[in-house]
Amino acid sequence: MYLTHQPIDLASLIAQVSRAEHGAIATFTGAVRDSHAGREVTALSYSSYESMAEHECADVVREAEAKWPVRVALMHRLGDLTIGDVAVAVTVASAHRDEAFVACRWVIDQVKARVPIWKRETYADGTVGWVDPTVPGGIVMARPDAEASRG
Amino acid sequence: MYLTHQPIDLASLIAQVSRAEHGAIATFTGAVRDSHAGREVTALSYSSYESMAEHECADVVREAEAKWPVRVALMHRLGDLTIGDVAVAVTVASAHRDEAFVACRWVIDQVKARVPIWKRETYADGTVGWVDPTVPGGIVMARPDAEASRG
Amino acid sequence: MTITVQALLFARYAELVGADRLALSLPDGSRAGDAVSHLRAGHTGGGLPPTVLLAVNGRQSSPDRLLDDGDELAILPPLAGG
Amino acid sequence: MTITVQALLFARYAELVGADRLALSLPDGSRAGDAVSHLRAGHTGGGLPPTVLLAVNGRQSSPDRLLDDGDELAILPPLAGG
Repeated sequence: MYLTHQPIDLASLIAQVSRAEHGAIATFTGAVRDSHAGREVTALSYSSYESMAEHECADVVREAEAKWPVRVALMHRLGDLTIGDVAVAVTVASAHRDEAFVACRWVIDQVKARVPIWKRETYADGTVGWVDPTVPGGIVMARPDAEASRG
Repeated sequence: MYLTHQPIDLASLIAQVSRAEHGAIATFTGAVRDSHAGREVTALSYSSYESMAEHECADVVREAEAKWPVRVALMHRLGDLTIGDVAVAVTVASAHRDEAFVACRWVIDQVKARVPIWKRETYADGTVGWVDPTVPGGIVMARPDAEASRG
Repeated sequence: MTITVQALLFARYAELVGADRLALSLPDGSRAGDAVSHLRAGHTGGGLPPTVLLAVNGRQSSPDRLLDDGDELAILPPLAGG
Repeated sequence: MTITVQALLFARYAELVGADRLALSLPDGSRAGDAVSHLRAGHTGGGLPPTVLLAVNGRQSSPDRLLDDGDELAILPPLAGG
């Protein structure tokens, strides 16, 4: 299971990969920021195509463990988050730090590129946007009527 | 204070650098491995020229925070450690993951290159070695008489 | 002969279409891209962009992928995880 | 005129020399490298390698660094932190 609706416990992810033969652990955590593209963010919600996302996360972890002599733990949170909450955590243990850093960076990049997860931001002015890295500005505003019907 | 004789608390290091404007935190922890250069390690002790080491750690942190838009926390443990104990932890918070990864890697490399800390390993056969990255094999065996006098 | 495909919509596309799941009846031999064109030609799917990311039965697929009766076709907005 | 310098020894070098602190009396105008040569020429410092890492008053220094009376000269084994 790589997706959770609960807060992510970094210590338990680290414990999951640590072995006596591992001297190096590289970790990445992505947290909810208070601003995006110049807008003040007040709330954030992640949704996912969960069955596909679980498959993709498992593939990413397996591929990383095949490419480097590492053990990888990965967790992505879904649902409603507040500023400062950890949205994603990657932990990579290895005998040496080179592979730990390289694999950790590769895993988070792959997660962002391959795992079907979407981010819906609420701004201080009450408007709502969908994060979309493919458009200039990185946000597509939600339709007010859709927003009203959602609430 | 960058040196401690107590166990390193990763969560408190992360809390030290986290800010609402930081989306990315990269962390490195180095732990005591159960083997080194083919020898089974059973115990390990770190010593330091502490006043100089504190200065060097402070310089490394300040230089990293000048080179990149990041906040850095750093802690190195001294004294007697057992297998799996965290010996060093680096935590770097930034708005984006590129700088977090690059700065985290830079800090741990600088710590290893500049901070006066030494590692004394005890092996399963009762012998003792000083870790020395400048010699082939990476270990200079301690003199048995010195060892006896130490105990 | 026709096949029935379950179209899944997510995030902004679910908002655009006003549904997160639609049953589509398509001619036998339809491909994933044909299903999206069919949806886009209708009232509800008019707002979908010209190119979308597709997955069939939970695995990313090209628009050329032949559809079978009962397939689950996911239409994915640009990914924004992490 | 002579100066007195506190030599600090660490880890393997403290083991080699059998002490972690020695007071050295040196001629005025001595440099950090001279202090190490002086120590190496004596009984206790004979095991020190030909090149060592040096710090004067807590900051890394070259062997050319002029010493003042009361300076603290640290003789550092190869670093092994992290």
